[in-house]
Amino acid sequence: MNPLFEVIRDPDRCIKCRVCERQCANEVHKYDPDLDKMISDPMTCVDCQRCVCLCPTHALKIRPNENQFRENANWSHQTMDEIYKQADSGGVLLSAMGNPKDYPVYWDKILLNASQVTNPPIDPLREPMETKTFLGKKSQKITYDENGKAHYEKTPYLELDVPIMFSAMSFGSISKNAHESLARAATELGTYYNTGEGGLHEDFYKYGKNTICQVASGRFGVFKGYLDAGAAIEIKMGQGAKPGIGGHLPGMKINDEISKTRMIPKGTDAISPAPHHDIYSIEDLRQLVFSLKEATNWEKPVIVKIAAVHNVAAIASGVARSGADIIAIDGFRGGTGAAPTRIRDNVGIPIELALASVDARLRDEGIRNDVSVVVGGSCRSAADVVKAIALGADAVYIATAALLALGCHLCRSCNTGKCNWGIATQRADLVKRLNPEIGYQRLVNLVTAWDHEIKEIMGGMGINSIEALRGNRLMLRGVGLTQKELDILGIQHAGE
Amino acid sequence: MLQREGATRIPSGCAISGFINRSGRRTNGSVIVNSIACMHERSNGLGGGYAGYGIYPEYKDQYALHVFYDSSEARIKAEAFLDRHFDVVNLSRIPVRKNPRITDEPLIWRYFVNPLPTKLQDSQLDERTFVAKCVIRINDQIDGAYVFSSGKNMGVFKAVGYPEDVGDFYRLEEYDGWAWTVHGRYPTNTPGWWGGAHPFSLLDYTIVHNGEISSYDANRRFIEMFGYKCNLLTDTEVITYIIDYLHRRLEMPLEDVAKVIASPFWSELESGKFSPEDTEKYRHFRNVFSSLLVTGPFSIILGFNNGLMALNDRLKLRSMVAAEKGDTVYMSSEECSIRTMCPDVDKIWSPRGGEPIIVTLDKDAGDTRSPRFTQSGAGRVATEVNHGERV
Amino acid sequence: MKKVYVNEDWCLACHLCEYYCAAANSGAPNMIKAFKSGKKPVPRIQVEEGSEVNFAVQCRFCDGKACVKGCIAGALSITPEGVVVCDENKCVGCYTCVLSCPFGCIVIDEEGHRIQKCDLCTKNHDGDPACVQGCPNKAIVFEER
Amino acid sequence: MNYVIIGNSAAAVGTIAGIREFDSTGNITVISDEKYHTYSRPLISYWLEGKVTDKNILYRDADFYEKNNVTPVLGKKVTKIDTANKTVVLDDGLSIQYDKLMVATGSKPFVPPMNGLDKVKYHTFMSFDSVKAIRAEVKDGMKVLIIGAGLIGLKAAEALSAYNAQTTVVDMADRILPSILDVRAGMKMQKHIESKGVKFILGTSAEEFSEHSAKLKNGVTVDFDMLIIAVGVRPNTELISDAGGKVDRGIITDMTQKTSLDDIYSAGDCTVSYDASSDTNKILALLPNAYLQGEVAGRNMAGREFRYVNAIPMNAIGFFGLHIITAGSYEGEEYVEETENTYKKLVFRENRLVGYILMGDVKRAGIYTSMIKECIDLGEVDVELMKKAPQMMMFGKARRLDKLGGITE
Repeated sequence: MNPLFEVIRDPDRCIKCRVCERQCANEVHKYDPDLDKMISDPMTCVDCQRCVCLCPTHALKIRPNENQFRENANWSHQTMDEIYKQADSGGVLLSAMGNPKDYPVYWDKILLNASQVTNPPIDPLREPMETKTFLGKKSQKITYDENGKAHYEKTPYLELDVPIMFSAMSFGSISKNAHESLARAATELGTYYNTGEGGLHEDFYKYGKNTICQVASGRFGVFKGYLDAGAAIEIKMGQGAKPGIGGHLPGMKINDEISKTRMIPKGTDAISPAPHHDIYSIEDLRQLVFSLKEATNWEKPVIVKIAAVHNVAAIASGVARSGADIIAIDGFRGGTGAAPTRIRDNVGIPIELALASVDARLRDEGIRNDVSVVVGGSCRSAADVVKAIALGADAVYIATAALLALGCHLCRSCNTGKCNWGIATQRADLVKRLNPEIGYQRLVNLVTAWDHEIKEIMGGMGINSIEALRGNRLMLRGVGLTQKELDILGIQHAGE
Repeated sequence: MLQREGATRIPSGCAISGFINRSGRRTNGSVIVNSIACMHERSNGLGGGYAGYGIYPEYKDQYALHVFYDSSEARIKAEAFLDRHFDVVNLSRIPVRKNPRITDEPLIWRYFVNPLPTKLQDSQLDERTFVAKCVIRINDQIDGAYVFSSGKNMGVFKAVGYPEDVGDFYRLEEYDGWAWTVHGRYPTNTPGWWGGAHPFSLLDYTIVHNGEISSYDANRRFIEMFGYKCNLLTDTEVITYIIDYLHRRLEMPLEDVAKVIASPFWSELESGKFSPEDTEKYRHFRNVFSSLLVTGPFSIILGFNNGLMALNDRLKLRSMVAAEKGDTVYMSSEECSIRTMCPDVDKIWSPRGGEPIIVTLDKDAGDTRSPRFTQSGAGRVATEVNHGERV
Repeated sequence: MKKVYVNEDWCLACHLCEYYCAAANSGAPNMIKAFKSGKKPVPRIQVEEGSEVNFAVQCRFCDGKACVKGCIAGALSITPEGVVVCDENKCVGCYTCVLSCPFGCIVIDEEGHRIQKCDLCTKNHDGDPACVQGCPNKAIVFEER
Repeated sequence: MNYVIIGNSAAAVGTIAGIREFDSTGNITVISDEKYHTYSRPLISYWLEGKVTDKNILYRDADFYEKNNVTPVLGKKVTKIDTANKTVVLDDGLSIQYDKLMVATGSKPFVPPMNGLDKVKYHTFMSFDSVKAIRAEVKDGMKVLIIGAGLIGLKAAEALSAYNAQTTVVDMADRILPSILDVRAGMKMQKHIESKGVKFILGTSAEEFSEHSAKLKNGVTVDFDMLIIAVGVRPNTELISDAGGKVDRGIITDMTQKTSLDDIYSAGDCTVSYDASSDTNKILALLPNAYLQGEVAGRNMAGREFRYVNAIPMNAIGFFGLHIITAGSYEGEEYVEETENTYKKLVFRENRLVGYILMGDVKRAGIYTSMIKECIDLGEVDVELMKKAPQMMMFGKARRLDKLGGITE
């Protein structure tokens, strides 16, 4: 096997401070006292950039290994490498984070509108710009009594100050400090973070007001107190990175705290089955939705999260009729702590198309008001958020972007448990590298920045409230898309 | 090739004007024609129209349908449809006067009709919904026929041309109404289709509108879930349907309708300026009716069976002036047009964005409609008179 | 008085504070020059590594000020802002302050035959001390407590 | 309020600082028989060596008196304290009235009677004037005989090495620096100093001096061009004893530094201190001690109530580049570590650290000093870590955070 990367050290800049050595959990760098210099072994380097970022003299860079197998358009270097790996191990290949393959990114083929002459852009510095968003069933029932007093039905809802939430990442797949960062950021931002399927650490019950408690097929850490703790409950039916596949947290990551939080013995593997074994049909889902509502006194909205698969519109329609208040759809580019590589890279559909068809379908059926639609996997910027909302989403879920804000450099080796940024690891010395004080502030900064950008874009469109953007597909135009793609997206081509 | 209304979305600027006499005293149509004539520069000759209320006292119990036909074939098809669904009490061509600046006129017919009781019963709809559905069906399905007015004791008159010419063409001096509204249009491009002129109406709702709403598609895609078809792709159309949905179908009072369409800002809701009960209600509206919030510049005058409502977008991105003289209330894009109708108003002000002015007929006015639609607190200017800072 | 504090929960023992400190007080314009031109600069902050926690220590600007009071050369003094500073020209390297400092925060500059101590970077740049700016994990903060 | 301070060294400066903390207006008069602005006595050897300039030997900035509103009366000797009239009488007959008086008279070189000493010229090594006199006579490569292998004698030897002096040090004791080092450390230091060319003749004393030579009791004769007597010091206690104050080996004070006489305080090398590490009273002729005593006295003179506690013997000194830091008492259980260049001895008693010697590697020694002063029980520290090196890590988390001002969560 060849190293994937080369470690390039500029000896004129290196002062041998050894911070690279101290900070690399993969033990790439080493100080050699005999040579009085830093040496490196690139074999274990994952290009996480921790050393590069911390090097005080910018003496380091990590590059792809220039060593190449003989060029072959069909048998790429990576394909061959994977063959060797499997021939070595006989195992399923595992990967982390989202689908890295070169499938079309529809966000990048959609352009936004702005006002000119006939209607004025609105200056967000001068006028109120509103991004508050409600998620949940929107009952239109209203009556007035003889005194003119309105009587209306109130259904459980989530109230977001920004149309962005942090999507599910379990305690176990990410560290306690990462969770704390998310929880505190959600609280400060007036939005929500999601526990993922790993339960809720006892220290974080205090952030319950801004917590979505997930119930997944493994039911880890689920009990009455957990359901009561959050603002909403999410039933995870699927995940964009690995539709149709369960989860597996290796026993070595199940330390005392995770064991307690997940309510499983220390050191045992935490296996989430592919299906919920009590949900083999839409009726079963309905039962679970109502059971959870009953368990929480009908006070909390229930989210059903599904992966974007081929017939997502029909599935969403079924979910909408199952009593769920919110549907979360996760696109095939969504992240994961670990997934079988073949699944991650080949299963599911783009979130843009899934969203467009779900929104259209729910409107056609006249039930769009019965559910809110949240999309994730992957929204990378404020522009993606604006496009998602204009296509019809009520809000978006972000996770990979949030991890990047926390320091992740997408080295995609979460599954090793040696995250040098203290995010996807449970090793105490690594976990402490993510100071939630910094982490939460960076998340707040990120979402605040996006919120500013969303407002700026809205203002340009002459819109000063996010609800006027929702489903406003006239604000979108496609470029370089086929008529079929335009039809599915429900938008016109640029120039039309 | 230029596309006509409905095939593409055309932004436009406009002038609007209107007035109402609360006592039900009827005023000749020439007054409203003069009021728009002085705002000639706000139109470009590609559309003008009027709505008059109380103009058909002799047929006040029938639905008055005004229809454009592109051809006799269209008329035959439409009349066949009308015959199947309505008892046609009276039909005639609408009398017009030749005007050199009004050209390419379609066939313009007027019918006073009652729904056929059997059909109505079969439909399991209330009468108004039945009529509305029939109107939408004709417009949607009979090529070359377009019903542009369908209320009781009211009528819409519109054409391609400058509004003062349109008034002359329709001989409005021959009609008397207790309320009038008018619209002069400045579309950025259109071949000029008569049906695309304003007011837009459904039943007795009429809307004259100045602005270009940026929430259009969000509003359209939402309201279409409730059986409406936005054929014209115009703001006016979608606003009309929103008002129809909220006011007629959900039976919300116009004050609350205004709070949905031009909802208070969150900062206002948090400021404590509303009572806790209202704050809660408006929060609820912003949640469940969020897709009916209209943003972008607009000023509208809504006419309905017993009153007028003027409303600006909440940022007041379009001009709108109101005035009062005795029991008559005036609303217009510009003060000059009000002064044309009434040089010595008692007071004149610029209403704040998002704060509706709702004026209804006094209870004892001679020509009130069915009691169900009478506004509570009728007869008063519903909104505190205030002098907004933006004119 | 604003002082430098270290939160041992977040100290990673990366030792960057020492390098930023040493460079900032070396008089060199950048870190590379500071460490690559002859005399090795001395950090005035020292990281202590433990099995579970780590932390950096530097002058606490304590109430006792035993270093100043015991200085035989009058080289240590207190600025009006309360910062204990060392006049390097006066220091003779007797190390009485090393003997006196209860926190072990007086650093011996072997080559210079004198001591160095944290002066909160008041002499070398504006803003927060270099160790605070250089800490990648906000384990070192500069604040009033 | 009139404050009068007799003396112009560390104790006097400490007294001024102590007074000015609480009284910014009272008159302070400093009287000294030396004519210099306050200077650092320990720096005289550095001055002689050429490492310290005339300017840098000053203990405080030139504007110190002005800034602190002090009236210096220099080059005048106090001959008498008139307690009845609360005045001090100067050698020129003038008297100065005091409300509070500080006696910080320090000590003087002790020159024991020795045969023939009256016939030869010799130097002491105690004041700026004394090293100025040496400086005036010193010549490159001259032979120097130093009587006394204590701190002062060895500092003198080090300073004179700058002039390539051929120095011989003679001491009655059989080892050097007996007051601060144990035998082993003394030997190491002796070896080090010898390696720099200084010759030691120990365990004997001068029998008779004649011009340019001294005959020792062991029969050896040592030639010299310059003779320096540095066998010890004696506190200047006469002013107090003459006024009827209590004097033992030094001036006796209470914990507030007040003497047995009303309104008269004393501080510095002329006083007897309580050594907390050995639970005995002794003269602690150390600059930090003088300053701190002066500071406490000054605060009390200004009407406050402070006590001087936790004084212990301690020394930081180096000879020819080899540094030693010592503190406390050496009676107790010992832990010793030694390498070629370093020596470490920790002394424990009653489950506490009571003394230590560090030689060669003296980094962070103050942490040990604080353990002695604060009487920290060994149960509270990680003893293994402590033995390894002085470090804050050895304290328990709570004490550590308390000391470092961290957040306790």
